[in-house]
Amino acid sequence: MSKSPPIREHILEILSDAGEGAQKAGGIFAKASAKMGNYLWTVEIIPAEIQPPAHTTRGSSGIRIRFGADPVTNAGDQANLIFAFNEMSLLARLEADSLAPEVVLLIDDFWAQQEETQANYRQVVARVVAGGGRVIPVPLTQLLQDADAEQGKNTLALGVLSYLYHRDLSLVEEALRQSFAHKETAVIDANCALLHRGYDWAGGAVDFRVKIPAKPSKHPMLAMNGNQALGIGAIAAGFELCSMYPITPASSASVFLAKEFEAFGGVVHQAEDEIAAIGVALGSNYAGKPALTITSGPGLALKTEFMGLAVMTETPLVLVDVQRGGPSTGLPTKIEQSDLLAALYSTPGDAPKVVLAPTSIEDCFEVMITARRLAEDLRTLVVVLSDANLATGVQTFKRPPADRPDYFRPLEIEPVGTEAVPYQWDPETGIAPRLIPGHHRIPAMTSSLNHDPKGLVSYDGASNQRSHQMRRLKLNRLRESLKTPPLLGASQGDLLVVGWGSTLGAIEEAAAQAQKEGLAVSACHLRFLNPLPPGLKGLFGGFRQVVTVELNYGEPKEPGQLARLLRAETLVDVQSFAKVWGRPLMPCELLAEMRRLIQAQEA
Amino acid sequence: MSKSPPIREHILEILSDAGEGAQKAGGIFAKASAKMGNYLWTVEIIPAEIQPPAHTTRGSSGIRIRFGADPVTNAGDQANLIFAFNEMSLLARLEADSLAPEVVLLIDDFWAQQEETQANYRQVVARVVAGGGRVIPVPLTQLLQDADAEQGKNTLALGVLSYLYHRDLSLVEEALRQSFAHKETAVIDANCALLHRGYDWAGGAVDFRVKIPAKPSKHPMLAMNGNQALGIGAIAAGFELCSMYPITPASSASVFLAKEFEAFGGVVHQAEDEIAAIGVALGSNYAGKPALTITSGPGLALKTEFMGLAVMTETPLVLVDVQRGGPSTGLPTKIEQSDLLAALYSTPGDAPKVVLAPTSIEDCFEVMITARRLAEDLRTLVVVLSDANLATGVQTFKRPPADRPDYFRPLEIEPVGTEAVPYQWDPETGIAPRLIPGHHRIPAMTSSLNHDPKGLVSYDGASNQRSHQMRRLKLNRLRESLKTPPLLGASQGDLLVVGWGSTLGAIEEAAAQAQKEGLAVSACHLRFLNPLPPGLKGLFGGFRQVVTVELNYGEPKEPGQLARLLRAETLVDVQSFAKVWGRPLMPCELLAEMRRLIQAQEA
Amino acid sequence: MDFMHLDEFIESHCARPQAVDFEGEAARWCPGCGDFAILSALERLLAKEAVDPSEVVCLSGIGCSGRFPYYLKTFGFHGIHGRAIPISTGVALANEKLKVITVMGDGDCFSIGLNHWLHGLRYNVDLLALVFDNQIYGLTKQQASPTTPQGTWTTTTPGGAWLPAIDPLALALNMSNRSFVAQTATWLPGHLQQTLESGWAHRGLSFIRILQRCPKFSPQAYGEAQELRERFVFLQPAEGSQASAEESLADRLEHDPSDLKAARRLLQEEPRMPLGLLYRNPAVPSYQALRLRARPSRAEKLLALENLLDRFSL
Amino acid sequence: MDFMHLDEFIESHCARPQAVDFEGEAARWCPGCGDFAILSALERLLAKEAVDPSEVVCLSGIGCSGRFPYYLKTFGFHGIHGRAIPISTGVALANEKLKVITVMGDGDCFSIGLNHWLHGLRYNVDLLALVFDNQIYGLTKQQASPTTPQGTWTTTTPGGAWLPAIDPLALALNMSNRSFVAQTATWLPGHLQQTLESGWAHRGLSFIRILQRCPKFSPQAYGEAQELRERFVFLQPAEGSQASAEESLADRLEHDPSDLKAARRLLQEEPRMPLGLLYRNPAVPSYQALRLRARPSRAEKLLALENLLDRFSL
Ligand SMILES: Cc1ncc(C[n+]2csc(CCOP(=O)(O)OP(=O)(O)O)c2C)c(N)n1
Ligand SMILES: Cc1ncc(C[n+]2csc(CCOP(=O)(O)OP(=O)(O)O)c2C)c(N)n1
Ligand code: SF4
Ligand code: SF4
Ligand SMILES: [Mg+2]
Ligand SMILES: [Mg+2]
Repeated sequence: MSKSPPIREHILEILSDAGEGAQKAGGIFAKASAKMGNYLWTVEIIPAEIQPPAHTTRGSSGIRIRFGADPVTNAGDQANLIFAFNEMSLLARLEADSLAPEVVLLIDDFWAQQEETQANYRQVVARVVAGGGRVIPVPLTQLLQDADAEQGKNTLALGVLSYLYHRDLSLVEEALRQSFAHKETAVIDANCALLHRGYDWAGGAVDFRVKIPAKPSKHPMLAMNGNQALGIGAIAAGFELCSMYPITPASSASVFLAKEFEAFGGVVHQAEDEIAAIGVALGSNYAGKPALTITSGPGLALKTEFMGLAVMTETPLVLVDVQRGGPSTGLPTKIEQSDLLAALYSTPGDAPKVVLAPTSIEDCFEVMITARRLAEDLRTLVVVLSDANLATGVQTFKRPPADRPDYFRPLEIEPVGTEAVPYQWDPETGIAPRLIPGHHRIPAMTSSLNHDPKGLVSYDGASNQRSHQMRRLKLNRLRESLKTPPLLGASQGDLLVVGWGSTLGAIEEAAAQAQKEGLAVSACHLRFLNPLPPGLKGLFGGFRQVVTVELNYGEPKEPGQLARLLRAETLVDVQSFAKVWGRPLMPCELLAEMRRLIQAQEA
Repeated sequence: MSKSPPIREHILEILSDAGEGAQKAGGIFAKASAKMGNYLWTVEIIPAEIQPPAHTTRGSSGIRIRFGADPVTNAGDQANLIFAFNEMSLLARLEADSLAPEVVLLIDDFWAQQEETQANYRQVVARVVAGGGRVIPVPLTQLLQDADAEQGKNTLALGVLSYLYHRDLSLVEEALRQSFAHKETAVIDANCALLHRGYDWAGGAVDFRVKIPAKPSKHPMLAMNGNQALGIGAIAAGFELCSMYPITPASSASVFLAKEFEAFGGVVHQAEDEIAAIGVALGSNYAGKPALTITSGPGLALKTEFMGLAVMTETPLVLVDVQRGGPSTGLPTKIEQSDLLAALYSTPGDAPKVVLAPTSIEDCFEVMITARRLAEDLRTLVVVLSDANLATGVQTFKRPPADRPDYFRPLEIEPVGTEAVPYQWDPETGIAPRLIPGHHRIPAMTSSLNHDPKGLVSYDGASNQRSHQMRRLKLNRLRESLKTPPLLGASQGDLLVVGWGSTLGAIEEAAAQAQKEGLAVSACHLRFLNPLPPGLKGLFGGFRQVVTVELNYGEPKEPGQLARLLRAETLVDVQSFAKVWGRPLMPCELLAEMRRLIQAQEA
Repeated sequence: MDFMHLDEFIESHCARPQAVDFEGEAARWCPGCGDFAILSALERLLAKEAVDPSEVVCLSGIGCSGRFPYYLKTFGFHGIHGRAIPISTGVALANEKLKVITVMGDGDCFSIGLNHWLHGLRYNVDLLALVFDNQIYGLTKQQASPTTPQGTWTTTTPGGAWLPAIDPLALALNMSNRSFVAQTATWLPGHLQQTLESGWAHRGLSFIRILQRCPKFSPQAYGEAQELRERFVFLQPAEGSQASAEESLADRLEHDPSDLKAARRLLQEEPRMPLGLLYRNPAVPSYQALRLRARPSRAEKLLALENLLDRFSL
Repeated sequence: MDFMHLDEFIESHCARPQAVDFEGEAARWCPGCGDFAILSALERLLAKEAVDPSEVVCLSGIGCSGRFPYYLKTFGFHGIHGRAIPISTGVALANEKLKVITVMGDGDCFSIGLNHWLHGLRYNVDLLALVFDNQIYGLTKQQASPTTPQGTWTTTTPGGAWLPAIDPLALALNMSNRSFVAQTATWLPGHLQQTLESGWAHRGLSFIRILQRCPKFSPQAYGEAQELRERFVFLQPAEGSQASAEESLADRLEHDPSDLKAARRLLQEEPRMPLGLLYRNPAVPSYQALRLRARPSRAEKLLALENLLDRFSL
């Protein structure tokens, strides 16, 4: 670890069995670090099972904390330092290739002494060492026993880490007390004692410390995960009903709303299934109360028919899909970006809709405001594609202003003449007046069948052609209003990488690094997936090669989902770097791919 | 009507109020004509409502019969001769632009004499005349009254038409007797009398006759509609369970099977909804009984989640989607080809599947045999995209042989070793052994979660990547086995039109006509939509312009669904002639478009 | 033939009104269809209650029954098959002032929509939920529905319907939290009207099964008038005064609609089909009453947002 | 860092067996989870019946309960949430010789899957259909299910569940054509085992609601052992001999499981939850018995095809 340039950030993972509190300790560590002025991104390492067996790879539970002196936009590369409570939790991460070769490993050496675990322990630790890592055994269980405590490995570890990283112990203790606030004083005090015990032990026993510079921000900062940001965004956007059915990883957003929404006059409705959930949201929007539905893959599939109804009846509707691994039940807790084509094309018939993807946790807040505006202005369905990476990642970002005109936007009651009919499409925009029961005095008919301007059924071919044209026109107009996405880097070069959604941070980081290395790489990122912004063909024209970066499945002749859209759109031979590894994109792997692609060009 | 070249075919429409039996009369006419040796395509003109008001455009019910000396592959252009029982039924077709300008119109002149209808009658008939048509008033109601009959306008009309078209009256009478077989003798005899009365009246009163050459075929011929052909195809393919929920225009296929299937040991299961319907079919296939599910647009939407399950679990499954107008409830009785992208991409996650589209009524039979084979050989989902045009159109085609090795294909019980596991993918083909409960002695686990070769859940990124790769590989291998579709016409030229599914006949007809006119137009047609056949890019390279012909919604910058696929696939600037007129493609409109496109190229 | 270019054709067709427009917006069901009677009854009800038609929303699924909203001069929403209850629930949650009428067919409600129906009864949203039960799939031309009597010929059961029909009343009464269950018939316009009126007056999900004649596809259903006495029984006390002409058509049975056990027992013991109010409990809170809260002012919301953000601030 | 190219990585990872493989295929639920008891009981049953495990298929939806098939050494199918019954129906229709066990959670079966469950009861396919009812969504971490008691804190009802729980037994008994309805509990292994045995022996859909302890998310459900007497009652005669240790835990009630009316009445009148067989009617034909026919030979089929084509020939 004797690098010459000063270390400006570190990636730390704390790993334990489920229930041992690694996540709690990590959360406290992160909070104290953020208070000290570090930027950060944390992400929970979630065991795959509800009750995974202890001391197994499947039970590996924990937290990754990437923190540094500069803004952190993603979970980063392989970990620099690991604190493992046992060797099996560690093994899981080793298998997932999450450790840097030169990782520093702190590990409870208790397992080295137990007969059943000894052999595994040695084998696993040996693998770390063989890779180039350094091991610092910590007598974690022993320290706990010495303290006559049953629980608290996590707090001990927190102490050790606080010493190692020069954390301000008073800030750590403050954060610990906050986090234990609902516990008895005796428990809190005992934990504080363990914190200090860990700190002191490290001070005496460990000769390794890292200093991460930190400078408190002048602007007030927030730290939250993407599902909380979605929830708060939905509140600020003025939604008043969230109609949902539980599903991982979407539910934590609605569960958050279930706690917070009533203070804003909002309701979370748990429906009997996902079909009913979207149906209720659609009905509510039709009758003038802004409503959304939140789901993930299998739930999205069930909403398909209603998605078509929203488009056909031109009912504003926001559907948030927190993407997970597919197809089918797939990998429920892991990230993928593989619902893109389903979002665009799942509905039988031609049903144009808006598809947006937030690009950061902060954007999870903003995107909800955009989504509601577009849904209501265009009278159509807006699909928001978040993902498990955003859902569970915690990021620090600037607190949004306390008031903005687009917060709590009131329902717009269009003034209409007495002769208004619900589908009197404006031939310039495709938009028709929105007649709302109880608000407009003109009873109007809304139909899932093809209908004429009056909303009455029409079986006439020309009318069908016309209504399709009008629904498409709205999207065409929106497209015209979009800006060509900016380039990170030069407008000409060897390689353009194009991403969408949650990978923004990792892509920008990799591209910036590649540029530093002198590679002629630029990056651009899409927030609008439908309609696509104009000007892409021109943008792509400046590059020898264009490659999308996506967390879905792609092959050379069968590229990833965005690449398919872009090929059809631009007729440029867009290829993809598209993988379904069930984890966020690491900047280093993309950087490696960039190098490889450019080398291949040269060859 | 005094054309010099001999008339080789005619398009006749008989139009009435619902319940007046135009379809029955037309069916008899068609049967007799086919017996005489004419090829034909008939299609019912279905009123949009269950009980449309009489004497309205909405009530227009009837039949179109295109018959001729040469094979007939589609419903053709505008009608040459109309027999209308009232002016409103006629008006509906006039509005739909279904009459040739020089049409010959036979119409019951009763309505010219009624006070309430007189004005309409004159107005509508005047429009026909103004367009260049010729009107022959028929005293249809009067003839009926003269015969002291209450019902039978249709049989009278049949008689008139038999005279006009030089039909063999004995064959017509025979077909009539067959069609009335379940009625009392008195009724049958009365109808025969009306037939002759009509014939005789025409002989005395009409100076207009058309001779369509006919020559009985040497090969035994069948006449049926596409849903019947699907049903018989499903039987011959060896399906034993059809699990369905009623929906137009799909149901007539399952209703057909409900009558015929038991004789083959088959069962039609009407499920509580479309979700259950596909679930039952999936379960049956899993346990070794070949099953299919049949539906249309809204039902397809509901099956989305199960489609993903079939792909993920690699359970063979055939889903037939008889496409109708969309989105949402749309135009339930009308044709569209707008479920293509939904068939490919509706499932969240990456879920590759086979998508096929029959290209003729005969092919509705063949496609079922292909579909079962592919589903079982590849252990995956096969979606068959038929449509309302095929479903309701009747065509004559050669009777298939009485026995073929691919009829009633038995369930394949793969011999496997005792160590076999259900997802031991062959790295060359992606195919794993299919272990079937009750047939194999190796209890195996099947899971909707990502799984390893044993079928056990795996949360490992590499395993997820691998299983995706294997599922895709199967399709890649299938693709390699497909042939590049043949070209109708030269391999170089100004324009290549690319179609898919039911429009084959109309496209070939238009292309042949264009070629006769000296236009450098070729046509090619796709039966496999996923995977696409290889070699398309090369094929397209020979043409100045490539345009898809599709019955879905397209615009210059937002081309039709197939065009999107082909653009992404070939990077050729494929445009589309894509319209949602709710009716089959007319060769003449495509021909006009071909002329227009080539003229535009020249300009 | 000089073929008109398609776009021209659209322009000309969409712009110009149809040359001859003789057709009114008259209801379009088969002659003798029971749906007409329901339409008249509901129109009378709306007239009597003198409600503002723009504060009434009538929603339906897909079926012959699904056409109902077009013929009512209120706001109408023709949705998708089986899902009228969820959409209606959203409407009712959106605006408590709206009167919501939900129209379903028997296939719509008891087959594809059964889950929403039973859970809807439990949520007890304030809806007037009507099932037009003709014991058949009408619009799709005669397939078996869950209420099709066993043995009936239908296109999907050419050998006769395989299974005994379900009893929707029994299921409804055995769902928790239901608050209103009634049955009436299209051939008893007075009774129909009264039953609709009680449903209308109730706050909560008023489930009314309307036995509906369908001369086209289930003419045999519910038997002929002379069989009425054998097959049906009026529950007493009926709401309001029973239309006297109908009064004599069937026997009467004492029944207290506030007694849930009695209602269930009745279904169990009584061989004839009951007509009237089986159960009503005005004390069950509607879902809106349970869930909806006063909407805070913008200023209050901004303050609450500040407080919420504070919890995430560093 | 020298980054391994992804494809290499796959190859190396997929090819090479995991370096250390210490984990068995032991069942993975929380300590004390009632699902273990069901697993043991079913394993004992399968052993006792000495069935060929390759002729048994266990299918499940998604939930903690959904993990069941992995732990049974039969064919297993872990399907999708709420849809275990349709898939099982297909399996049962495919091969009458298979024994089909369908495992569902309470959310799985009574919320998203309610339509399939009730219609499944009506089809009466030959399935052993088990609901592991822990009154909560387990796998997704504590949301309200239809059987969650009113007022219970859950993550989606932080103010307490809004609605009274449903009574699945009442709904099941009131669906037409049902043939077997029973209830048992995971803390009564003997009773559980006996109930599974009667379900196994029955030909038709044997619906067994298993009251299941979930110490993780609904520890309060079903009360403590000492409350058993107040809250539960054993139906008499139980199948076989009651496990004597359990016998004393609650009172017994005379009940004739062939009497549907009595079963319904019992639910209505008895405040305690019944444990045992509520209803069984072996005379109801299974759906397979109704629908499946002998499979004709290939020659017969070819002939039938000829005849069919003849009808369309010219
Ligand atoms: C999802 C879906 N499935 C199927 C259909 C086809 N469909 C339309 S109406 C109907 C059933 C009609 O029966 P019912 O609900 O009893 O209404 P009725 O026509 O008898 O009034 C069906 C199956 C559809 N439109 N949508
Ligand atoms: C279509 C769909 N919706 C939602 C989910 C998420 N989900 C998984 S299990 C479950 C409910 C689990 O509760 P329950 O059925 O009671 O089973 P338990 O875990 O308690 O055994 C839900 C909502 C899913 N996998 N699929
Ligand atoms: S089919 Fe039956 S329900 Fe439908 S309109 Fe005709 S009579 Fe009425
Ligand atoms: S959460 Fe409950 S049901 Fe799930 S495994 Fe744990 S104890 Fe069992
Ligand atoms: Mg009906
Ligand atoms: Mg549960």
